[in-house]
Amino acid sequence: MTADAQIPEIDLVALEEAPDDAVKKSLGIGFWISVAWLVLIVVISLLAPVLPLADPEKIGLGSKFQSPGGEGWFGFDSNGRDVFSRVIWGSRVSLTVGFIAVVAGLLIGGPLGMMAGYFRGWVDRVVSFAFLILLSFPALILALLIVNSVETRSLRVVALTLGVLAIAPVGRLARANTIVFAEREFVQAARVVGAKNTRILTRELLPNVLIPMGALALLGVAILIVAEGGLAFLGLSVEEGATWGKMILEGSSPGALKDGPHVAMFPIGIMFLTVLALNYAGDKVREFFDVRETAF
Amino acid sequence: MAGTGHAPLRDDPNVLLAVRDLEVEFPVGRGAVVHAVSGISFDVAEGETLGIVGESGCGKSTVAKSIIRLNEIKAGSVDYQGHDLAKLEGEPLRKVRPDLQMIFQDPISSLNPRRKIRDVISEGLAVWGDEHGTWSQDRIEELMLAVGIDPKFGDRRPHQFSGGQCQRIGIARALALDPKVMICDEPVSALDVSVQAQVLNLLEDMKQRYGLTLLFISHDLSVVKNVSDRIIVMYLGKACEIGDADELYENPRHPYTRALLASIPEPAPTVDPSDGDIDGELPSPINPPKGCRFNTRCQHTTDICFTDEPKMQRVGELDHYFACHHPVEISVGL
Amino acid sequence: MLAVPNFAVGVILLFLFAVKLQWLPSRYEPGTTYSQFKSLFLPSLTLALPLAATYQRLLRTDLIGTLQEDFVHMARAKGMPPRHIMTRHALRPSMFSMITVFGINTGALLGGTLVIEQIFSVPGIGSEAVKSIVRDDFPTVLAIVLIIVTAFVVMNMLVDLLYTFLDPRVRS
Amino acid sequence: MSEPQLSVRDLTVRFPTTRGVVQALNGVNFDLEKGQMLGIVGESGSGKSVTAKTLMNLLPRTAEIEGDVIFEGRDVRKLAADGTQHFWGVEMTMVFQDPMTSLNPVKKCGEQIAETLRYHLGRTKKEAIEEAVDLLGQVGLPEPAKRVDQYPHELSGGLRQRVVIAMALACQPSLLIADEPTTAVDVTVQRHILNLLDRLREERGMSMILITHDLGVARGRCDDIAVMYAGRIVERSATETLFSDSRHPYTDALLRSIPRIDQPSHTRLEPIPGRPPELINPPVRCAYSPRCRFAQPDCLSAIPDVHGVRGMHEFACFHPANTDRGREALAANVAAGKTAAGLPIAGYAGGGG
Repeated sequence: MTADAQIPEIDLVALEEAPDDAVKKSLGIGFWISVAWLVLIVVISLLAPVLPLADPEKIGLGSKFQSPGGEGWFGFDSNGRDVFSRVIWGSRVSLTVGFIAVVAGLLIGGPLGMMAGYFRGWVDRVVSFAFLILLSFPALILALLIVNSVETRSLRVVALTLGVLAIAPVGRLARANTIVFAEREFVQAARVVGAKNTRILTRELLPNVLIPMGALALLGVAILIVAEGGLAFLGLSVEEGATWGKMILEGSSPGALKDGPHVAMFPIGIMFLTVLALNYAGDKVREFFDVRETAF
Repeated sequence: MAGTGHAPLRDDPNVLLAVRDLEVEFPVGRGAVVHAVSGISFDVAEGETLGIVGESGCGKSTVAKSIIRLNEIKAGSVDYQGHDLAKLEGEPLRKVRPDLQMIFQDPISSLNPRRKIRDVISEGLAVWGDEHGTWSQDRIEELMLAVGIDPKFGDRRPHQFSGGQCQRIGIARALALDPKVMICDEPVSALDVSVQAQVLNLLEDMKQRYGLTLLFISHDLSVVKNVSDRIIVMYLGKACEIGDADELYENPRHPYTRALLASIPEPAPTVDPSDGDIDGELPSPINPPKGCRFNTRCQHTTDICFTDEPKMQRVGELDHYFACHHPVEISVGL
Repeated sequence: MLAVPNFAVGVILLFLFAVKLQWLPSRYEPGTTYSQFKSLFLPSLTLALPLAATYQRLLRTDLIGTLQEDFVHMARAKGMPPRHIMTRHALRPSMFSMITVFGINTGALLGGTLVIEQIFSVPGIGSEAVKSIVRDDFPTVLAIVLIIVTAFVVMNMLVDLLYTFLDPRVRS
Repeated sequence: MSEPQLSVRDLTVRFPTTRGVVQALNGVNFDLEKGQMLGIVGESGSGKSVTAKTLMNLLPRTAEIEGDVIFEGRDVRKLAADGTQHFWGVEMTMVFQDPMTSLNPVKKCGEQIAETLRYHLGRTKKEAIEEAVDLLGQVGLPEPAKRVDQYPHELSGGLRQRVVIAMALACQPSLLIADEPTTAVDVTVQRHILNLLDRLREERGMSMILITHDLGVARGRCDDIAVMYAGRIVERSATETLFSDSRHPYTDALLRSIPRIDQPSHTRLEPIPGRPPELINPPVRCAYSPRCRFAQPDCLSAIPDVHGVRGMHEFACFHPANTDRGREALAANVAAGKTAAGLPIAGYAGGGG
């Protein structure tokens, strides 16, 4: 009997009925609202130079702590600067810092973590130990030490400093996910057909690890936007220009809160919505692809 | 059951793969090691199907994975066409790999969920394409047809197929490299009974069609008997009985083989149901018993079973070997 | 609650209770134990609220997982009442993530909270760290880091002890 | 004939999902006499576990249940709706598949048995532990006094399953449902567990439902066997009748497709083509018809009712195997080279009798 005669045709018919798995899950309306908000924020901050906005640094556009109204949608701060314009220009800094830091963390931590998780042995011990040291050092103090040691705190310095902080958590997650998938039989199958390690890492493992990493990246941007705020509160964020953190700091002295609470509340509100959207979208992406959560 | 010794090794030019004194250990922390496989010797002739049967923890999967070097081998040799697979490393090992392919237990986990099945099947060809000559999509279609998957579904991903279909895809992937030896590690244990026979028949067909030599691992005694020419019964890292499939099930000599055959829900007619009354638990493979490894559960033990490891001995002139100091005597056949 | 950075919580609480309602002081007031307590109340609350949300979420996630375990079905099949299953069966095996994060957070909190101390002008170890970094007082920075790392390590050791108490599998 | 102990009528269970409604059970009917052992055999997705969970009130709240379950004159679904205590676990109880996960890992074995006794029977802690020791002895656990203080991870799979059984039996139930109790253990342990269940059932006059995918397991132990396929019982009869004179083509094909230990090696198997059907929005036809060698046009347009002798040998098929109708259907299909559902059947020899 030849193998062809064995093909049960019905098998193929049954297969056509198999529904596409993708319809089974949906990301939900909340996810799309989050994405819409993020897109809005990103587009506005990108377009800030061409939008008809007041000069964010110009002093005395309005009176001190002037309330929100027709002249300035978000009111004016203690120096009479336009809060609306400053929030938008501030978003450029905050988002850029968050984004660059996460990308730096992903580019360095991701490959290191994957290699540690795939090769195990001494590679794993060295990399994991390095991550452990990075993690056990108090994060903000580390950031402060780096930031404080440079001449000027440019946007690049602050972003890369926060990027250093992102390496260890990103790397640990990459390692944990790689271990989960490296134990699956399809990796053994690839070895059996003679695939080399680089091929297994890039073709077999990377597509699987990429999705939880992407979800983490969204959460990471949120965490790092907050971290920039923390640095700002300690007076150590980017020197030039407005950031959300600096604005909240300026508006949060008891005096400012008393006379012009809007100065702090608008950036807090915008930051809150953005961080919330990033968190929510990240969670949904992770849920959607059903990846095991790892606690670290 | 300590089955050591080279008695079951055949001096036959058709022998394709010969495993000698294979030992595999896994560290489990604090200096302890699991003695997963402790000195097993057997061979497989070209075109033969060798079944390895035993309960969980007996080391049958470890043997399979050691042969294709998915495990580290502690000692022993695996001769394949002049190579000692146990000693090969790096590029020379990779070069032999296409000859020895494997089908895995879990059909879902053995396929990468993020890749199209066309890419899964062609993985080996993509790796070796240049050295084995070029390959075309026709080859993939041919393979898919051979295992009964419509080529028009090549762009789907594994989760869109059933377990049985995934196992067919796994078989197609293994066949793509024209292997000599196919190692099947519990290939049907994750499948529904109604689909199991499809895959077993497919394996038989592929064996005929592509001239394969099969190593078939399973815990299911009926399944192993159905596909195998020769069978090894393993217990706690050792072989206790090796022989021609029909002969071994007809005249089991080792008390453990008899216990297994008596324990299946519809016991083999060749054994006494009371043979299945072995008690106690499987001893720890970290501290396996001295002497015969079956001595903690055997009904026939004497002093020698606790001191000396039994050697493999042959039953007359038959293709039937066992390692026991007190084999069950059978009047017929000798 | 999770999405709110703790300095934002701090600013909002400061605005509400210190500036608007004036129930509590807006900056640290040394003096009597009572005034210290009053001035530390808001910073403590600021730190506690996001943590409470974190712990609630961790416990919830793990509980959902545990409630799908076979042994919970088994307990239901034995006819155990839901409250008993929740408190006696599901709760304990669901606490591990929460305890892990609790250890990390508490260790970090013991080492001072730079930003919150800044907002409420609390003269704590965190403010001291910031000051000494800015004035390049390296020995002080080193001492503070040592204290923080010690607190961190000690808390995590305590958490490990708690694990062995909660899960017999860790003991052997 | 007296009233059966358990009577299940037209039991239907649906699970709404985002992909559509899963028709998990579609009109399940069976009776169980007191002291009897009924085997429910089926593949994954056939509805055997859903049946057990429905009886035990373990389905998620989203499940839509219809039909009647009467146990010793009481309406079980009403008991569930009323939040009745001391029924499940006392009169009707269940053992799950995996002994590794069905014990709480952080509680001692003794405590887990004792809590049942304390809650249902009001025993003191001391009495309950003593009884637990006694129960562990009855299920053949060596050194029971020591085991009550051990945690589940300190026991092997076989011993754990005995602890689970002891736990289920603590309150002297009159019906035990065992859902694949031996699937996760080795054959030598399986034999011990099945012997144990047999012995306990006889000693206590208990009824039992044994759910398994393994026809062999059911054959050696059950008085009656019900074969499930796609949410229905397609055949039910006394055990030996089922094996010697099956009616439903699925049962027939299943028996032929399984390798047997008494066949010589390399015996060609007769596989069932295709695969089990989707349960989402199933079409109105015999669910087995696409894979069936007997399928006729009528199989594709209606769901067959139950035929045969009520309570003796029932089967849901228009063209049953080993009957004239079945032989005619098969002969017609062989002549045409394919079935009414388009399944090619050239060269098939079996099933007609």
